[in-house]
Amino acid sequence: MISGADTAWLLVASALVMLMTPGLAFFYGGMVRSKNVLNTLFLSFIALAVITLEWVVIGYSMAFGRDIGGFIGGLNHLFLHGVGLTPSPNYASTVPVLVFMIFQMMFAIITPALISGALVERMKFSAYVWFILLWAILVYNPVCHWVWAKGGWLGKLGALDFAGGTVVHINAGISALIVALVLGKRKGYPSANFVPHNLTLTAIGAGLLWFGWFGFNAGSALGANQTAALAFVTTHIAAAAASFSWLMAEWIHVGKPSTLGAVSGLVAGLVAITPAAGFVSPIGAIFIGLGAGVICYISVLLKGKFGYDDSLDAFGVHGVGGIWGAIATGIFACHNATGLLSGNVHQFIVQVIAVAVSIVYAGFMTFVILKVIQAIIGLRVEAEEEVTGLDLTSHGETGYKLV
Amino acid sequence: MISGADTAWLLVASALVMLMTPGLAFFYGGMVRSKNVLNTLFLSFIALAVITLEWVVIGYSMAFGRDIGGFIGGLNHLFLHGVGLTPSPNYASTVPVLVFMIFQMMFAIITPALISGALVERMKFSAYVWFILLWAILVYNPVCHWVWAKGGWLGKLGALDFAGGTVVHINAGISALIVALVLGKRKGYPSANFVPHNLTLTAIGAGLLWFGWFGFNAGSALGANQTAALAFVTTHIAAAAASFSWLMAEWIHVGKPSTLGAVSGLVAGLVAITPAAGFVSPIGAIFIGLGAGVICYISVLLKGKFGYDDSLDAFGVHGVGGIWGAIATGIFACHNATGLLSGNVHQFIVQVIAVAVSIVYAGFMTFVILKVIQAIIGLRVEAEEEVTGLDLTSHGETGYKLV
Amino acid sequence: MISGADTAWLLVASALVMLMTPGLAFFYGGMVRSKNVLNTLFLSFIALAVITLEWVVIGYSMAFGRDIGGFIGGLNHLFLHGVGLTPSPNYASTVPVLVFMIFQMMFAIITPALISGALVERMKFSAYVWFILLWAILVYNPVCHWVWAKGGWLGKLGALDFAGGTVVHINAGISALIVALVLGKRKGYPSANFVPHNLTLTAIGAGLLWFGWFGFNAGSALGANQTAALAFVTTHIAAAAASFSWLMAEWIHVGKPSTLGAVSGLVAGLVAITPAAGFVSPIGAIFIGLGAGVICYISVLLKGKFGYDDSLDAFGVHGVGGIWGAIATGIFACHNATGLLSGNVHQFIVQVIAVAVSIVYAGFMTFVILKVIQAIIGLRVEAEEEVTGLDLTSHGETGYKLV
Amino acid sequence: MKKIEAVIKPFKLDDVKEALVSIGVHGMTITEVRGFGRQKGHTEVYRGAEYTVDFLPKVKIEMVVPEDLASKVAETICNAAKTGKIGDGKIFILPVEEVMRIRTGETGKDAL
Amino acid sequence: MKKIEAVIKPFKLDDVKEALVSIGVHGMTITEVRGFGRQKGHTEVYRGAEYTVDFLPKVKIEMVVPEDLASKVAETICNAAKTGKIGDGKIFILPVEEVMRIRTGETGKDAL
Amino acid sequence: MKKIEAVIKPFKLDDVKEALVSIGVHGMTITEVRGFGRQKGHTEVYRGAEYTVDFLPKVKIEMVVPEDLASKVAETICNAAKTGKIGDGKIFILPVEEVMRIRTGETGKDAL
Ligand SMILES: Nc1ncnc2c1ncn2[C@@H]1O[C@H](COP(=O)(O)OP(=O)(O)O)[C@@H](O)[C@H]1O
Ligand SMILES: Nc1ncnc2c1ncn2[C@@H]1O[C@H](COP(=O)(O)OP(=O)(O)O)[C@@H](O)[C@H]1O
Ligand SMILES: Nc1ncnc2c1ncn2[C@@H]1O[C@H](COP(=O)(O)OP(=O)(O)O)[C@@H](O)[C@H]1O
Repeated sequence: MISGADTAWLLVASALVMLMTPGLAFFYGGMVRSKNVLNTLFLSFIALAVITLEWVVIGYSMAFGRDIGGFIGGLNHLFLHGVGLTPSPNYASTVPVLVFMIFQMMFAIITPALISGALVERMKFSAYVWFILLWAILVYNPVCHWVWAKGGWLGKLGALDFAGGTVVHINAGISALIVALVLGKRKGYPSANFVPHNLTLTAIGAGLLWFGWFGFNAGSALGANQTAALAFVTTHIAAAAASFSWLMAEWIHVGKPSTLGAVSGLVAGLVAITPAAGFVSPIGAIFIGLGAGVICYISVLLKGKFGYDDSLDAFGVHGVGGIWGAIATGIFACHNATGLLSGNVHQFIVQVIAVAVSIVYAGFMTFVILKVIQAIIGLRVEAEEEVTGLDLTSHGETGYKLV
Repeated sequence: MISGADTAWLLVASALVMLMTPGLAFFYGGMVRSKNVLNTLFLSFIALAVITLEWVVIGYSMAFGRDIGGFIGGLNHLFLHGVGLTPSPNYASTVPVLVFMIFQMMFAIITPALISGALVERMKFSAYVWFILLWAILVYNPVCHWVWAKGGWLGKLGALDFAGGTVVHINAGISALIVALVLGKRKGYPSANFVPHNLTLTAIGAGLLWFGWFGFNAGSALGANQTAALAFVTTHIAAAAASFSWLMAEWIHVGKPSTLGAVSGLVAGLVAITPAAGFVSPIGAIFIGLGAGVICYISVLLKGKFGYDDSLDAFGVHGVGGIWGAIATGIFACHNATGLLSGNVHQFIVQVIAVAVSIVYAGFMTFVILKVIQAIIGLRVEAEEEVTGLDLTSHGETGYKLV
Repeated sequence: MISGADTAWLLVASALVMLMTPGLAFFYGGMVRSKNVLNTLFLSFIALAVITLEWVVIGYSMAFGRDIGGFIGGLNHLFLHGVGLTPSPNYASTVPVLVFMIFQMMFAIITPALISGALVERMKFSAYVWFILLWAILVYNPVCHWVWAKGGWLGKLGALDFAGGTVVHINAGISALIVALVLGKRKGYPSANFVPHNLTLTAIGAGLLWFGWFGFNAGSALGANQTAALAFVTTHIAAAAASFSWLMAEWIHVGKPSTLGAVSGLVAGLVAITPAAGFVSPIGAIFIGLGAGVICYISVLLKGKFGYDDSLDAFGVHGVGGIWGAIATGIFACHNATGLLSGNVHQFIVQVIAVAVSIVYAGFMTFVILKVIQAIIGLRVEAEEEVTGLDLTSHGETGYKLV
Repeated sequence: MKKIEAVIKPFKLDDVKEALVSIGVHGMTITEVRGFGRQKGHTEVYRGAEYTVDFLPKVKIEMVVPEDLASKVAETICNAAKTGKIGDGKIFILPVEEVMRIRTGETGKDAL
Repeated sequence: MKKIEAVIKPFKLDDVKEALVSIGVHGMTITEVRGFGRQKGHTEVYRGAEYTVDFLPKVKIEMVVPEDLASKVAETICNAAKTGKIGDGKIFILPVEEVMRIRTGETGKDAL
Repeated sequence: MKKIEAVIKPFKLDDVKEALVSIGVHGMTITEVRGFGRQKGHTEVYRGAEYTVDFLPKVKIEMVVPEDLASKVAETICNAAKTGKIGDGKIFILPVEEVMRIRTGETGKDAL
């Protein structure tokens, strides 16, 4: 039966998650050089356009259609066939299945957009569009099915992923690393000054991300219930804790806490709590958050050592934070599940397996997709375009004319 | 009886629609030259102040008071007399009538603000304030009554307008065209460089508009029910489809897709789906969206041909998009109504009538209001003020001091 | 029993109130000089990190733990001990107590952040962090207990404070004044040009504040009920009325209405309606709003006369607006309470007492806290750092690199 | 060779540029500057407090031209930039000793 | 006539302007510039990575004055802009051959 | 003493600065400018309408150097800023009559 309260909550949650993609656009957009700000925003906005259509046409069906051997959904929901105003027998039994469909769609949209952080300032726009489309079909939809669909093999194995640590963040983070490696560094990196051009824009993005993440995590309870309440609380606490610990790490390491550190930390915390949100206690959330801030800060530093150019740390924050979160879920779970601390070693191992599987799968598929696109239309813009900036050369516009 | 779920949903929806007016401010504000950015923001913010008071004093009563001959509401709700905490017998039977009142108020606020896109960078501030006040009283309130009030003649005729294609967008769009014509072009237009000064601000506005539009359309179901779910889904899909088709049109026409195109397209899609949101299927929404992107792109191009200065395309997007949406509702309706594709020719004709009526009425009344204001206090700022910029000359402030 | 609707509404409201703190960051951030924009944003963002943890560890318990003599909560909820998924016997009986906890947390966060408006552009970051932590513990938690906790002495006295006029705004506003006095003026103030560097950022903040305030006030009904509906409506109306009256005052006084005036006025209205929201009628809200706009405009002007440097008028708007609101509640109350206009003189007197008490208490404690911090680590940055700007000297970053 | 520096009102830039191109000037460099002079500044008001801005936005045009063109260029700018109202700006002529085109290393007139 | 160019610390601008006005300078043009010199730049840190900024914000003041005022102007700027700390800036004096007021076409001293 | 003014492509600034430092230039002042010349501007398109931008972003470097260093400095800039493509920019050499260091009041070569 349809519950008005659950419907209201899930509609709100869907709207909140939608807002995260523009939020991400601003978060990323502020961190690039001003000559690339619009292109960077565009990479998120185009995901809204393209993945929405992809999800309607085939994505929802691949992810949540009739299960085929645990690996993929059937084509019975192509073009949303049979996705209507009554609840689904399998998912979110108290809301019209269209609500479940649109809530899930928002996750499918933001995930490829997250990857864009690794490839900004140099990737060809057309190549990017093809990339996210193919990636959605070949990476997101299957992994989403494995973990969340009725019959998906990782879900059946018992992997816990409350709101997308594996499906969203590890998937996107690992793919981001591969993209950064395949694309190569930006011209001049790291010797030139690759510094954020507008941290107020980044802060706006961070504010909207935090706000939207309540929909992401607490919405994943699929109802206005106790689990939603718990997920909401743990989400908030982890964000705060990670912001705090990132700042402390920074304060100790470079002697000053920074605004970029504060917002980077809170995003790291939100990433890490995602798989755990409905499974852990508020105190567990503190530990997960504190860990996320420090771990992601270190992983971002290591980038310098290894020398790849994950431009905005999509891997450093989403990949590493997602892995920490997925494993931490196996440690701290205590609500509707148990983890290592409650003596459930098995859960911990399952979590590690799920992490490993998605790293291998997403990494490999991303590599293949990129190589195909590279062969057909190429991946990078011309060197001169990169110097001039992608806003002007790829889109014929400029971000600011302030005087 | 009051439903908590419906109340919660409509309060959220009202907040979302409120946010659209600031969102519009940013969307428009980024597109003008930096010397006029604050004035442009102000034109939306002042609508929040002025129309809120107008609606409390007289607007709600004119729109939703006791019907007088199908044309206007009586004065029985002046100063919200009798608008209290129990449900209305006529509207939104599951929430306090105050909730219905405030939800409707948000529509009354944003509609005149939409018009401001046509008149920025040259209209006298005081003239604008009088204009929106008179326009609200003489155009918005009556047309709102005709379409949505119990007893309104267009509603009785059977015109479908789910969330304001006619009442909001055609009304505002046509009026915008008239204002652009009466005011005349900006000094130097089109030879000088009238280009957006800060597209990141425009993108922030677009993000908030999309987000708020969920409240606008899905809130118009007046409850957290299946129709809300449908409207939510069609709204999102149409936005994405229109963003996509605008970009494709642009890519073909000028060779490059642009960020401004992406956000313009999504707004066009949101406009077009507005009258249709709760009446069409997700697949219908795709067609409406794809159509909106292309049609509005072409209409925006045509402006150049005709030579009027609808500065930010309030007519090109809201007028034309609204007309397309209203007619498309007559084509694609299939939920709680039927359209051309379901064999209902009559509905199609009614839609065309409603469009025509509101074009004629809004256009004529806007012209009259403008002429009266022009005669009494004048419409345009001095030429020198226009050159210096309205921020400084009308408001004594400047948008940015970044160095 | 847990109500899904109330839970949904309070989760949304909590998210909305969370968003207010970033909103405040942008509101304030746009008003400082560009060399201090990040530091100013940071002062709000760090409150999210630090006070969240403080509230989990001890704040919630101090505020809402077992009452000790009307003055403070016991330590029975340290580390959220016993704060779980069932409703509390004392508060918000229809939602999990965790929801009540997180909703209240958001208030605890934004309150110290409000104070930052008085101290920007010169306070040492570390001193500020210690300040808000100690202030939360020694000022916010007790006063919150007095007014809102079961057994709190001001609540028992009958003081009305619907959503935090006393607890939040007067508390913060008075403390802001003391901080401004103790810190002293910014170097060069008022002779140099202390003008807002980016009013579009301030407008973004204002838009988000208005939006979030619906959660703040209507959420304080603690359910999706009639009182929430009323509070929502009065909140919106007061904001509009105050924006309007501030602009009129300005138009008369300096000859031009300004965008900064519009957004300052709306915030003043939101502040003033906060204690009254669920107690007054929409018409009462108009009076409260109109009053707030004029009163706060005057109080902001007076700052110039007295010569203290309340940089962004945290006292002028939140202190004075809060006092006006608390007293106005004693005048206009008519829903679930009565005020002067309904013949209840006693209520009026109680309101005055509550105001006086919180002024004295918050003022004194703030002074003590500051003196202690001053003695140990100092309050102000070096003069040279102030000249260079705090972004660079305190955080090693800069807000904008636009060319 | 001479260097001509002109400070003009920003909205006159396009007119001046076109006038210069039409008399055969092939290159110039412009800078956003702020000017102080007989033209009064303006007042801004924030929350009732007045702030005086003495410096007004102007555009500076710099160009190096052959000796013989200098006075013609000055005249052309003067005509194109004139509004007749205070604050129209100034033109300065300075001596230049050498010119070089970076791309080719050419010097003297050829480098212009 | 001479052109005086001074590069100073931005926060000294108001003092310098006032000092100049008080000795009878009626006009000047200023530009936001960035300077490199003996004064060390600063370091910014983003996500733990350090970036060195060698160029510091400065303000350039340009003004053309009659021959006889030149050294007094230089002195005045020097006094008003001095903090005694490294990075205070420089003053350069250049020859000017002609001056013109756009509004009136006046030339020479009258144009200043 | 001579003043060298060079207009270069912005992304060449770091190279030029380093080259100058390596030949012993201790100070310079740079300005963001926009240049018009043989290099074509670009076109921007907003909602299908084309706008031509004639002025391209450039960086102007100004520095005063002792007489004898002038031509070496010009050469160094020329080498470091050259890409060989149109729009590389220009170098101008102007006479300077006096130099003063604000901090100390020193004049002449010592002030550089
Ligand atoms: N002596 C000067 N040296 C350099 N620039 C000057 C000088 N006098 C004026 N200017 C510049 O010319 C602009 C216009 O000068 P102003 O005295 O206001 O009007 P007018 O050009 O009509 O005499 C000023 O804003 C300033 O930028
Ligand atoms: N040779 C030069 N030519 C042009 N500008 C210079 C030169 N030397 C220094 N400057 C400018 O003067 C500023 C201050 O110079 P610096 O060497 O840092 O300190 P000081 O003026 O105390 O010697 C520099 O930032 C730069 O803008
Ligand atoms: N006569 C001139 N006076 C001043 N600046 C000039 C002049 N000619 C060119 N410039 C500057 O040099 C830049 C490059 O010149 P351009 O003619 O485009 O290419 P090139 O340097 O290869 O000849 C221009 O953008 C402009 O800033």
